[in-house]
Amino acid sequence: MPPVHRSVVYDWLRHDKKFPHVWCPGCGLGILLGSLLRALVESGLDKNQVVLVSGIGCSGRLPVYVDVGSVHTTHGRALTFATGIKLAKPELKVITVMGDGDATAIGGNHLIHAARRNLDITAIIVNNQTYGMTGGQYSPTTPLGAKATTAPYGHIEPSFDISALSATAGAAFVARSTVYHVTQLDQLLGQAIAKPGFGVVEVLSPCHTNFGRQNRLGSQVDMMKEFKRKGMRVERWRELPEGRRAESIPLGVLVDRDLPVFGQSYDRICDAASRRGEAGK
Amino acid sequence: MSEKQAQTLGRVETRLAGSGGQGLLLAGLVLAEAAGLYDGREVAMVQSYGPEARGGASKAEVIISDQAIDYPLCTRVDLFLALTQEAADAYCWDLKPNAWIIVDSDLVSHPPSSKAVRLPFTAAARDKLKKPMVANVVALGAIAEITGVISRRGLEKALLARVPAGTEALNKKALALGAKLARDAAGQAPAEGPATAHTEDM
Amino acid sequence: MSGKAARPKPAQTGESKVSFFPAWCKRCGNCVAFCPRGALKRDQWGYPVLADPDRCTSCGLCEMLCPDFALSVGEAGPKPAGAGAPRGSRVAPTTSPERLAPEPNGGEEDGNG
Amino acid sequence: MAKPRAQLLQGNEAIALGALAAGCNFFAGYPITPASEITERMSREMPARGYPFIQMEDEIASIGCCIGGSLAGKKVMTATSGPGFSLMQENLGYACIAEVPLVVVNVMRGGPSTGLPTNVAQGDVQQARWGTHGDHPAIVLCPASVAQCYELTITAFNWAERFRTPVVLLSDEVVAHMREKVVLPEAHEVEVIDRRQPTVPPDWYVPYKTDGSLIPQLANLGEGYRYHVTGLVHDERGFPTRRPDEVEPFYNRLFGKISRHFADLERVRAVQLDDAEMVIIAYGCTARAAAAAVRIGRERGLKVGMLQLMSIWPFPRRPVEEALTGKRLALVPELNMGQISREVKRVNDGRTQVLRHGKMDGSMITPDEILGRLREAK
Repeated sequence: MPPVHRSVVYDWLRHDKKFPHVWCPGCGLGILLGSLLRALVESGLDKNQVVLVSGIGCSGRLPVYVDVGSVHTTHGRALTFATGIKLAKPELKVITVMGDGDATAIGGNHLIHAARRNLDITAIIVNNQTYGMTGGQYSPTTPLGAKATTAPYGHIEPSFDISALSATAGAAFVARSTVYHVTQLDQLLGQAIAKPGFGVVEVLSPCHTNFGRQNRLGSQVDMMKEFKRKGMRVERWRELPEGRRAESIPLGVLVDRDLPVFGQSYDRICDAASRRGEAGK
Repeated sequence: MSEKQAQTLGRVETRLAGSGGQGLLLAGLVLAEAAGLYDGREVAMVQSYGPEARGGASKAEVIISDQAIDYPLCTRVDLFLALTQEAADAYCWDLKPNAWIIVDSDLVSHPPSSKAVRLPFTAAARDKLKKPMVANVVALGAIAEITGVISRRGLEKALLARVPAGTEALNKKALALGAKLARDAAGQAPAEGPATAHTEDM
Repeated sequence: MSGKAARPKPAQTGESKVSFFPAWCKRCGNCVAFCPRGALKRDQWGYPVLADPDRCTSCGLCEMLCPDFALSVGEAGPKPAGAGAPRGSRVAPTTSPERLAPEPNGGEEDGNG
Repeated sequence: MAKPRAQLLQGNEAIALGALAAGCNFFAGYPITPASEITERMSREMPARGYPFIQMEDEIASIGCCIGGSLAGKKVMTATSGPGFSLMQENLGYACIAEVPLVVVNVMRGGPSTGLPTNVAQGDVQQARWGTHGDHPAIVLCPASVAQCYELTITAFNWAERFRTPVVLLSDEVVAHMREKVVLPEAHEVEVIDRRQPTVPPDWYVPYKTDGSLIPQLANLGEGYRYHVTGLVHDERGFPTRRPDEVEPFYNRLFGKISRHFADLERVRAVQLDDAEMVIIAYGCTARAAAAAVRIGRERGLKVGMLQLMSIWPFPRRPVEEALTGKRLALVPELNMGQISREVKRVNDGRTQVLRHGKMDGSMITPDEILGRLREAK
């Protein structure tokens, strides 16, 4: 049992914003929202220390429900706004919430550079394998062969592995979970928030309304049961023989490493530059 | 020279041309700062921008005047310095009939006018100072001596403020060398230029 | 099914381990589907009810898997202003979901009315 | 040796120094000819003052980063040229709708697309007004000299902060790369305006509720006021709305906060206009050719004057109308196919004959060309 009770999330919900929220019944974003709030409370952060930044899409609507400073930006650009906020006020805990299309298609460039730069930002990437808000078009994470409103004959492009992409690009912390594995999700979000440097948490979430319906995957309950069936702790997954790994989804902390954090490096530059300026006087 | 400066200076359009890497941008900067900051004139300077960082014809244009400078580019050039044949050919189309034309005698075999003053800037920098890269400064020394558009004193101050520490003596020598080249040549062919007061040749 | 409709809603009892906020509930069924002990059932309208309180261990999974913050489990947690208040009002009155949600037992939105 | 107070400065450097004088304490940019000198200068100046500087991965990221910085309370600027300005348009609209103070410098070069990267043009005038989608107010300033680069950058910051809106400084390649002698004012001589902050406690705070000024008092992120910022049309509380009774007042206020100050937003310079029979209306580097044409024309006995537009948007209608009144002829020279002459013709309303002189060859309009055009028209 966590030291703080689950119900504290109600304190962090923004009550002048009308509930129920905009998402479809059963959407994993609501589960993620609760998980994120518990992780924030668990981290001991004050509401005034946290800024939530999102892009466009279903995930973009998440920050508005949270009683913190929240910025709903343009499609794919959440990380750029977050970078500005973090540079301007390094004391703030800046968390971005993006979807898979948001983060790896239109915002893919920003994602890899944010990871490379390693600014102290937490990026939550909700992967539902489709563009849900616009009606189920294929995204960079849509599996090969899957149906989408823009892939009526089946999807022919290989998909991104968001976690592997982030790790390769240089993120200090990369983790994956699903909205079914919600206790693990709580922990991983907490770890990512605590980690100095760029942390990515990939959250698999069902879009039964668009992706599930087109691909006959049943309700969100069925899709979450699939997460339950396939999800495996990464430590166990790594012990699987190579040929059997594709059947399961590795969950947990995939990368956790100490790298130079942009803000600290920049502070050193400032010190050097101001010393040189004084020496020149 | 000193009485010339007492006069009001009309618009004098100068163009320094050569090949990228010959230091014409620095020469233009020094000329502009000498006239603007030390001689108290109004100045405007533009330089050619191209994709190539080295080589090719490049130029810096400095307008010097005692009035506010409206048009910042050369329209009728009063003073033309060319350090390569390519630059001399490329940038000589709008010289005033009586413009000062100063060229490097070794590198410009066919100057745009027979009245051009030909001085061996690069050879002198190489032979006398052992530093061919100060040919641009030698040329500035000659420009001050020949035209009087800028004062030698202003030029020296502007130059010393711009060049890297440790090269001040070399650069002063280069200025003096340019002035001497110009004086020596003046005995052979007096240089004529436009009147310093502004005239609009219609 | 018809028998369950007559069952008093747990939120009204003041005793239940699970509080439901039907105004926020979208009847997705996560809580019912994933309750490890099968303690929750859907009523005839699809809303969850604690059908078998004895089986409920207050593990909280239903709360965590509810995307709509429409139910809350357990006795723990802060007891802010109005400590004797009915279940479901454990949070401060100014931030309580009930302030926006219709009365659980009164309105037409209840779906059971 | 006492350092002379006058300096030889490049237009781009003057923009960087003007920004610093105006209180700029955040810069994000991406290199592009002919604006890179601004970014380079800021990369030296900002760390020495302990302010954030960052070179982002592209122009979209640069302006996004600036908006983030501005929301967190910084006075921000980014600098670019045509292709980068095109990329910035979406987020420029975001800054309009979310009312985020922001200065964007666009150093114009030949376009469209990669166009003429090292040549001058004035083809982004209408883009600066209408580049982002949807209807929105725009403030655009246009310097013609190094001194104006400095002054108008300060004005751009002051207006961005005062009106809580992006302000575009539309420079061009000639002005950007030109060096001129300037004497910059002392810091205490520069008027600096900062954005207004909330005057009520957080619990009473309604972010987009405004007083008579129509300009919201948005709190800086992370300072105890927790509110929502969005690019969706929003109500007074900042939450998305589609209700016509909330959407319409929103747009009216967005325009109203600028349109009620049109008179304050006019910056023009008249040269020998009083007795002129012909007027040249020019802006940016072309105003320099126009001034020379006035000087040479007057020497030849032509009664010609010039109106230089330093503010282009909102279009300075009243001064232009006054300049056109009673003139025999108006000429609008510009390095495009008539983007401002169209506006001049619009406000002319039969006052006089308006001619345009467009040039699209990557070089500046010369005084001779302007004089030739006036002679033809006579």
